[in-house]
This record gives sequence, C-alpha cells and structure tokens, in this order.
Amino acid sequence: MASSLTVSGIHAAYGAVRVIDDVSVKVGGGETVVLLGTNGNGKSTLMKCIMGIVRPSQGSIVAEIDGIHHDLVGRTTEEIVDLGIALVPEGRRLFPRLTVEENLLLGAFRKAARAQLSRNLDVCFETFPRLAERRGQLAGSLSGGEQQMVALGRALMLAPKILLVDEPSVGLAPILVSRTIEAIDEMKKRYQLTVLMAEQNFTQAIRIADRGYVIVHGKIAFEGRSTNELNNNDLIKKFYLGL
Amino acid sequence: MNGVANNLLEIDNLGKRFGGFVALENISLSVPNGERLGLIGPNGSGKSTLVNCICGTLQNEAGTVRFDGATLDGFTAHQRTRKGLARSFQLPRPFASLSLLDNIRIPLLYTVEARGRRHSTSEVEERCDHCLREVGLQDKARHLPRDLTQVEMRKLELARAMAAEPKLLIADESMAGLTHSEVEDILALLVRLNEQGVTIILIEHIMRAVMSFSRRIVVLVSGRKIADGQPDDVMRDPEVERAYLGQ
Amino acid sequence: MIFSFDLLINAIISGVLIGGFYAAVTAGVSLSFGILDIVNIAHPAFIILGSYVAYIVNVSFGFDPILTAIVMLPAFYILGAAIYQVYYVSFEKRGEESLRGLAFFFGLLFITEVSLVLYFGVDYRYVEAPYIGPTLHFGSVDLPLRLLVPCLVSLLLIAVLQLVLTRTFIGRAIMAVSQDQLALRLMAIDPIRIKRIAFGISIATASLAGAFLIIIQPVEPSVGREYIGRVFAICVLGGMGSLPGTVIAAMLIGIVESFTSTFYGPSWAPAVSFGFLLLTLAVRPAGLLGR
Amino acid sequence: MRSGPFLLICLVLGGAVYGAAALLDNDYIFFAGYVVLQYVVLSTAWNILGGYCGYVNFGSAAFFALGAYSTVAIHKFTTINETVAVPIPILVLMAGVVSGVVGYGMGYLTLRLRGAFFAIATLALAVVLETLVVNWDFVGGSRGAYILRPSEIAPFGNYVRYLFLIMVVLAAAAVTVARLIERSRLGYGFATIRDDELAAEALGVPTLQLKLIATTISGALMGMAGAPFPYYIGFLQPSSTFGLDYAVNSIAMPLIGGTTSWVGPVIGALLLGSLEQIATVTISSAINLLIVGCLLVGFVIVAPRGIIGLVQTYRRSKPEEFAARRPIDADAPEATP
Repeated sequence: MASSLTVSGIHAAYGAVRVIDDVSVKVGGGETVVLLGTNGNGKSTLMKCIMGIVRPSQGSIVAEIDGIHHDLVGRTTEEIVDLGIALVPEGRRLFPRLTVEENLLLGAFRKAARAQLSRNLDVCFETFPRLAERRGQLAGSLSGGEQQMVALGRALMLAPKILLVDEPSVGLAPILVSRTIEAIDEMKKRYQLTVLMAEQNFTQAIRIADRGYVIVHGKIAFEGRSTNELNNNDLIKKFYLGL
Repeated sequence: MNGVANNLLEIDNLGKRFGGFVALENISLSVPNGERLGLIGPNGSGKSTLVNCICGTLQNEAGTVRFDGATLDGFTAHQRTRKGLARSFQLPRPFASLSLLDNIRIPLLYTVEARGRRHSTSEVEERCDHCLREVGLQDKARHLPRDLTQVEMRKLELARAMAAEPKLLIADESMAGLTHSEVEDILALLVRLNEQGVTIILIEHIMRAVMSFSRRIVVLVSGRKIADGQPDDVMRDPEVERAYLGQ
Repeated sequence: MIFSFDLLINAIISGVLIGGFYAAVTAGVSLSFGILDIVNIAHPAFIILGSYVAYIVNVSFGFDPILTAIVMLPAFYILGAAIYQVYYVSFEKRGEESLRGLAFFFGLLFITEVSLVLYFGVDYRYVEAPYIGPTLHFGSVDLPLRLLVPCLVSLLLIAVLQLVLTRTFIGRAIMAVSQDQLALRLMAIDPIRIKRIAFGISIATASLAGAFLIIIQPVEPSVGREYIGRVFAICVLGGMGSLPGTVIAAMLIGIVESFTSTFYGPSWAPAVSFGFLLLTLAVRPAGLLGR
Repeated sequence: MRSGPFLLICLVLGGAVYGAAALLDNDYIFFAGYVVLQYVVLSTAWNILGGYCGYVNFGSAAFFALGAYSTVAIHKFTTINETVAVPIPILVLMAGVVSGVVGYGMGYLTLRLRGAFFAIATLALAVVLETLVVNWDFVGGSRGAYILRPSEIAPFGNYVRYLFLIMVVLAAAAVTVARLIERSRLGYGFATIRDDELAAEALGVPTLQLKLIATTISGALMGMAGAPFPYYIGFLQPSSTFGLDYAVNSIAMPLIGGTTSWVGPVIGALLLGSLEQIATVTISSAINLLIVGCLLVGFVIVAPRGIIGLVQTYRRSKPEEFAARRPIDADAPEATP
C-alpha cells in the first residue's frame, strides 16, 4: 500500500528569521514531487520540519503509512525515521571514518530494516556497482559522486516507505547529477517509494518528477500540477536568475 | 601582466581538495580596486571555500593569491586581515562573552592599531559606536550577543568586519532570511562603504540583491569558474542558465 | 651495565607482556576519548576501583581476581552509564564539555582516589592466585605467569571488543556516533543511548584492567595517577579509538619502557610514555596509526 | 581604578592581616595564611590561561615545583661554593624566569593543540619534568632535599612572618597583573581565543602569539609561587611537590570562584584555601582532597559560572532589573535550529 505525506500550513523560523511561511505540500502515494528554488529559500528547512529536526511554529505534518495516519509534529527524528520515512540529507553527511559497507549497514539499524538487510544490500550494490568495488574504503576518501551514492544507498538500507532527498546535486559535476537523479528514480520504482525531493537543478529534477512546487522566500510561489506546467512557465526563469 | 597594478586582489590558478573531493579547481580571478563583485553559484560550488582560501582560514594546495601587490601565500589569517582583507562569516561567529561594543573593539585594537594608528580610549569608543550605529545596533552596545536575534547577529558580523577598516570586504551570505527592507538596508550600507573606496565581494543567494548590487558577477559551479562579466550578460549566459536550471 | 642478548630478549618479552596489559588499561579510554570524545581522565581511578574490588573479594572469599572482575562487569557498566548520564545532562547538553567537563572528571578522579585512601589507607594491597608466582622458562627466556595471564586475557578482551565494534549494529553505531550525530538520528538511532552504552562498556573494561593491575603489582590508591599519562599516550599513539592501533601502541610503549628500566633504571621509565605523547602531539596529533 | 592604587590597596590589606596576626602573636596564622596566599597566586596564574583563554592546564604542580626546585638548585649551589645566600625576592624572580621559559616552551610545543589534547599534553609535561627532577641528584633526586631555614630574621622576628610577607607581595602582584591583563588589549585578545579562535584570527588577533604570552605569564607566576616553598616546608620531595593536589586546587579554586574575572580565583582560593586549612586542623589532611573534589564536581554541575556567576544571577533576578531585561523579541516564534 502506497504511503503519502501531507504538509499543511506550516511556519518555521530560526530565531527571528522566518524561513518558511505558510507552506502546504502534498505528496501522494507513489508520486515523485520536487521542491524547486535556489538556495536559502527554505527547501531544506521544510525537509527538516518533516524529519523533526526543526520544529514548526504552526501547521501540521501528517504521514499516511500502510493506511495509518501519523502526526509527525512533536515526534523525535528517530521516531519519524522508524515510521519508514528516510531523508538523504543535504551535504550527504556520511560517517567519513567508517567504510562504505559500515555506512550502509548502519542504515539497517532499525528492526524493520534488519529483516531485509541482505536483500537491500544486494540491491544497493546492484544499483551502484561502484560501491561494491569500494566497500572496504573509508567513506571520507570517496569522490563527491561516490559519496552521494553511499548516501542514497544508506537511505535505501533503511527500507523506507517515503524517501526525502535534499539537494542531491550539491557539489556534483553535471554528468553525476544526471546519474544521481536517475538512481533516485530507479530506487523509487524498485521499492514503490513515495519521493519528495528538494533540488535547485530544475531541468534534472523535472526529468523524474510527477509534480512540483517552486519555493521563493519561504513561500510557495508556484504549484505545477504536471511537469508540463512547470516547463512552460516563464516565472521559473525569473525566480531562478533574477531576470 | 597588464593591469596588475590596479588589481587589488589577484587569484591565480587556485586549487583546493578535501580528501577525494575537489572543492576548487584552477580558479583565476582579478578584482580591481573599488569593484562591486557578486560571487554566486549553487550550494556546494565552493564559494565559501574560496573565501577561506583568500582569507587564510584554509590553505590552498595549488595556485597563488595576491593582494594589494603582494603575495599572501604563507601569511596567517590575522596577517591578511591586517593587510586590509576582512570577511564576515556565513554563520555569524560573535565572541559570546563580550558585549557588542567589545566585539567591535577587537578589530580596532588588533587590526587598525596594528597598522600603526593608536586611538585614545574615547576615540575607540567613538569608532565602536559609529560602527554599531551604521547597522542600527547602537542601542544594544552593552548587550551580549546572546541577546541578539539572528538578523542582528548578521548585522554585528558585518559591523565587526567593517570596523577592521578593510580595503576589501567579503560579505558571505549576510542576507539570508532577512526581510525585503532589511536586505535593502544592508545593500545601502554596502554601497555606502563602496563609495568610501572599499572594494566589496558579495556572496549571496538572493538574486535580486546580487543583481542590484553587483557591477560584475562571477559564477562558480562545482569548484570551477564558469562565467565572469556584466550581470545581465552573465545571467543570460546559457552555461549559467544550465548551472542553475540544469541541463 | 653489561649489554647481553639474554637481557635484550627478556626486556622485549616483558615489554610485550606488559604492553598487553597496557592495552586493556587503554581500551576503555580508546572507547571514551578516542571514539566518543569524552575526556575521561578519571579512567585510571576506576581501574584502581576495579583492583580494590578484586582485592576485597579475593581476601574475603579467596575468589580468583579475573573471575571476580568478569562477574563485576555489569556493575561497572551501570556505573559508567550513570556517569555518562550525569555528564550528558550537566555538560554535553549545555555545550560546556570542554573546560567544565574536564574539571568534572578531574574531580571524580580525586573523589575516587581519596575515598579509597580514607577507607583502605595508603598501604599496598595484593591478591593471591595460583598463577602469581610461577614462571615458565624457555632456555634463557622467562615468562612469568603473573604477566602472561593478564596479557592473554587482555588480548582476548580487545578481540571481543573489536568484534563487537565491527560486527554488531550497536558497535557500528558507537564508531559513528562522534562523527555525525544528526546522521545517526536519521538512521533511527538515538545517539545519547549509544553513547551511554559505549561509556558503560568503557568503564566496564576498568573492572578487568583493575584485576590485571593488582595481579601484576601491589596496588595503593594513588597508583592510578601514573597511568593517566600512559593511557592517553597509548590512546593518541594508537590513532584515537582504533583498538588494533591501541594494542600496537601499548606494546610499543611497553617495550620502550622495559628497555628504559633495564638499561637506564626504572626511575626514567615514566618519562618515556609521556615523552612519546608530547612528541606525538607536537608533531603528528592524528597519532601514528590513525585510521 | 588604575593598577598602582589597586596594588597599594592589596598590599595594605595584606599588611593589615599581618598586623592583626602579629598582634595576636599567633604564628599559626602565618603558617596557614602563607598556604592560602600561595593558592591565590596559583589559581590566579592558572586562570590567566584557563579562565581567560580557555586552555586547561593540568600541569600547575609542575610549574610550582619548577620554582621550588630552582630555589633548591640555587641554594645548593651557594652552599657548596660557600657564597652569600641569595635573598628570597631574588630567588622568586629567578624562579619566575625559569618557569616562564618552560611555560613558553610548553606553549610552543602545544600551539596547535586545542581542548583536551592541550590539557593532556600539560599533564605529560608535568610527568616529564618530575622524572627529570627525580633523576637529578644535585637537587636531592627522589630522596628529597633539606633546606635549613634560619629561625629568625630581622626585623620580622620569626622567619615564617617574613615568608608570609613575601607571599603577600606576590599575591598582590599576581592579582594586579591579572586585573591589568583583563582590562587591556591583551585581555580582550585572550577572551576572543576563549570564544572563537577562527573569528579572532579573521579580525586580526594573532592567536598563536597571544597563547604563548598566556602560557609564559601563567607559568612564570606559578613558578614564583613555588620559589619560597622550600624555605617554608624545610624538606622538599618530588612526589609531594609535583603532587596532583596543587593541580586540582589551582583548577578547582578558579572554577569555584568564577573564571571570567580576577575576582573569581581570589575568592575561590581564599574560601577553599581557608576551608582546607581548617579541615587539616580539625579533621585530617586526607579529607582535604575529598572536599576539593566534591566541591569541584558540585560546582561545575550546579553553578557552572562559579560564585561570581551565582552573585550575578542573584543581582539580575531582582525584579526591576529583570523587567528591563525582558526578551527583546517577545514575538519571535518558537523554533529549534
């Protein structure tokens, strides 16, 4: 059964800096939804609100997993992850002094994930053959692209129902960006995930998206109900390039 | 070597790696005196690393940085500051146990006076007060940084960098999260400084701010410089568009 | 001093044996300081506590000190977990672990030591066990069982710890916890719980190390002090938190100390490990065997 | 207040204590007072590096012992060569130079170390120095050294009174130096090192140089505190002179008093030092360290900013001032960053 995520009317701030202002986002079961917009517009903060890292001052966040509704506001990050919601954080945040394999195995810490450990590890190495070659190498010594693969693989090991990906393209060369985006799509199809991805690389993100939102200054500036709507929109260029 | 004499900052083939990650590659950049330069690029493109290499917080493995006619290689961060380089940090780093006034006092005591200009106690107070007034924090001069909001912290960060009386000021994302009018305030402040002869490099994600402030824009993507020129030209550059919108 | 081959071989052997024991003494610090970034300079005091527990049980009931230590592991584990909880609430949570956290452990060191002095006095205490006394002889090589038994059990302890760290979920989480706590939470792992477990294990090793210590030499409360520097020297030399590195560094220090006391006199031995430590810190803070 | 008058007041205060004790004709006060004042110097010295710069020195005992042993060495030298005995004030200055140089050396060796590594390095340095002294037979080695102290000295009468007066001057000087640093350019620089070294460098503060200055001054003062000690104690042994008691006391006193200002270590040393002296007489000397240990642990947990912090909090919580210090952004929404 597919899982969905509904964010309604949330506000969040760091001290007096308002980062998110009345944002509502819905990700339906089996959808891939992208949050578009340049940095500093609140995409990451929205992800952090969902994961319980930042506490919103108003609004609700509800996840429906296997037919059960879970109110996420007020729960700890660990509890939210344990429900089956995984985040690939911005900047990847690997454990640099652990090997690739140790990083991946840490993903399978929660009970539900341990049961599927060997299958998920196989899938992971199948999706990213490069990681199988480097399984004994320290994660900190990998290149940016390889690190992103480990981060995605580690999230996969969590056996999530809903996958959040925050800025997967950061610091990657263009060709790796496109490969990373494809890998996310492959993971999604293989495990019937529900995906919410924050990404500033419009063209790449739109390749795998079903729908998308453009966030500017902490507000939803545009909601595209299809990729076409997003593509044929003059606003995008204005938001992105300030022209 | 044409035009070197007029260039305040001259970066030549600079490179920096972290483990297997190439943060900067072959960056060359000249900044003439009095310039208003906007440095932009997607997150993780190496902007902050570049600032850290220029200011001596990080050591670059390849290339050289020349400032005001002399090479900076081997100089520590505080020596570079005394030569006239100042920067604000992306995440404000106030001295938590010192009042705002004393926070401003540090660059006066350690940078301005190190250049040979002595101040009397009252002059120091006056200068500190002036710097705080510029950013509108004069009423909180005796407060500790923990009493400030994030916006005020950013202002303090800028005021403290200004107090070092730099020739080149690098403002690293000092406007994120600010309201429209606060952004205008800070831009006006930077323009005013620039008119007084300070060269400014502005690193910013708020495009509106960058476009209205900069006379020239440099774009970094994955540790490489992909564009350098007039703001309108740069933003219409297909490569920049690809970098931001993807390809 | 006549330099003879026998003397040399025996110096190396006793260095290795002592080194094995040093590894057990350091294992706890490698966990707390090397992996968790908790500067528990009171660790040697807990080792002395372990010695005294082994001593009391030995004189009262005649139990074997090592077996006693194994039985006491859970008690030391709980003590460690409780100390971490206090440390977390009072310092880590407030972000004051550096200066005040150090002072906290320094204070604990003194409280433990002085309490032992007040209760037991400053007389040297020792235990009795069948293996304290006999020595195996292989030609001119002497293997005192008093050193051999602690060394072997110590290596076993390290091997078990290493297996736990690399082969279990909790162990991997312990290795990861100081590197990125938020990332750990994103794996549904509570970093505080992991640290509490790890610190508990770290103090539990002091129970065994204490038993080894009192088997090797008579103990009085302030003996622990000479181990403070040695333990941190080995931990830093061994590359901060790598157990195989700890064993190698411990053996290295053991051999060098044994050489120094054989050829220069025992009074110079303490300077060796500290000299090593100072040099390492000044030249290569990442340690000789950093991961 | 400027430093001159301040020093004068300190001296007058010390003189008053001296006068009162002399009137009572109780030499125990001088004996006990000497130790308390010695702790004032040690904790003030520790605080210059530990409190102002935020670098924990576990090796106070080594610097103290260095001062004491430089006195022993010079004393032996003059006795063997039958030259005139060096007066104690000169010995104090010489000890200051020796331990200042060692302090500089320690700073140089540990320049790049921060936090725990620095603290551990100081501990290591202490043991290396102790081993050197233990193996240096000229100053008595591990057996210790006797210093014959004249029982009387003109015009003070009992020699202990003379030593007490020296300690009064030394304590006044140390506190004045600490106070002077606090209010000077140097003090501001030290505070930036404590708060944020990276930001300090970016604003022109030469952090490495300042650290060297701090380790030198702090080391020199500790050594000076130790210089008269052999004359006070009569018999000097490495194990007790390098004892961790000095290390724990010189850390506990500033932390209990409060580390951000010169007042803290003084209050801490006076309170804790007197308490220990009383405990030594009334209970036993072993209980001392237990008291210090418990107070240290208790204070760092319950009152992290020491007695000064408690007083400030109490003053601030008075109603009218509290009203003036209401949160600045009452309307700021709750958020955890």
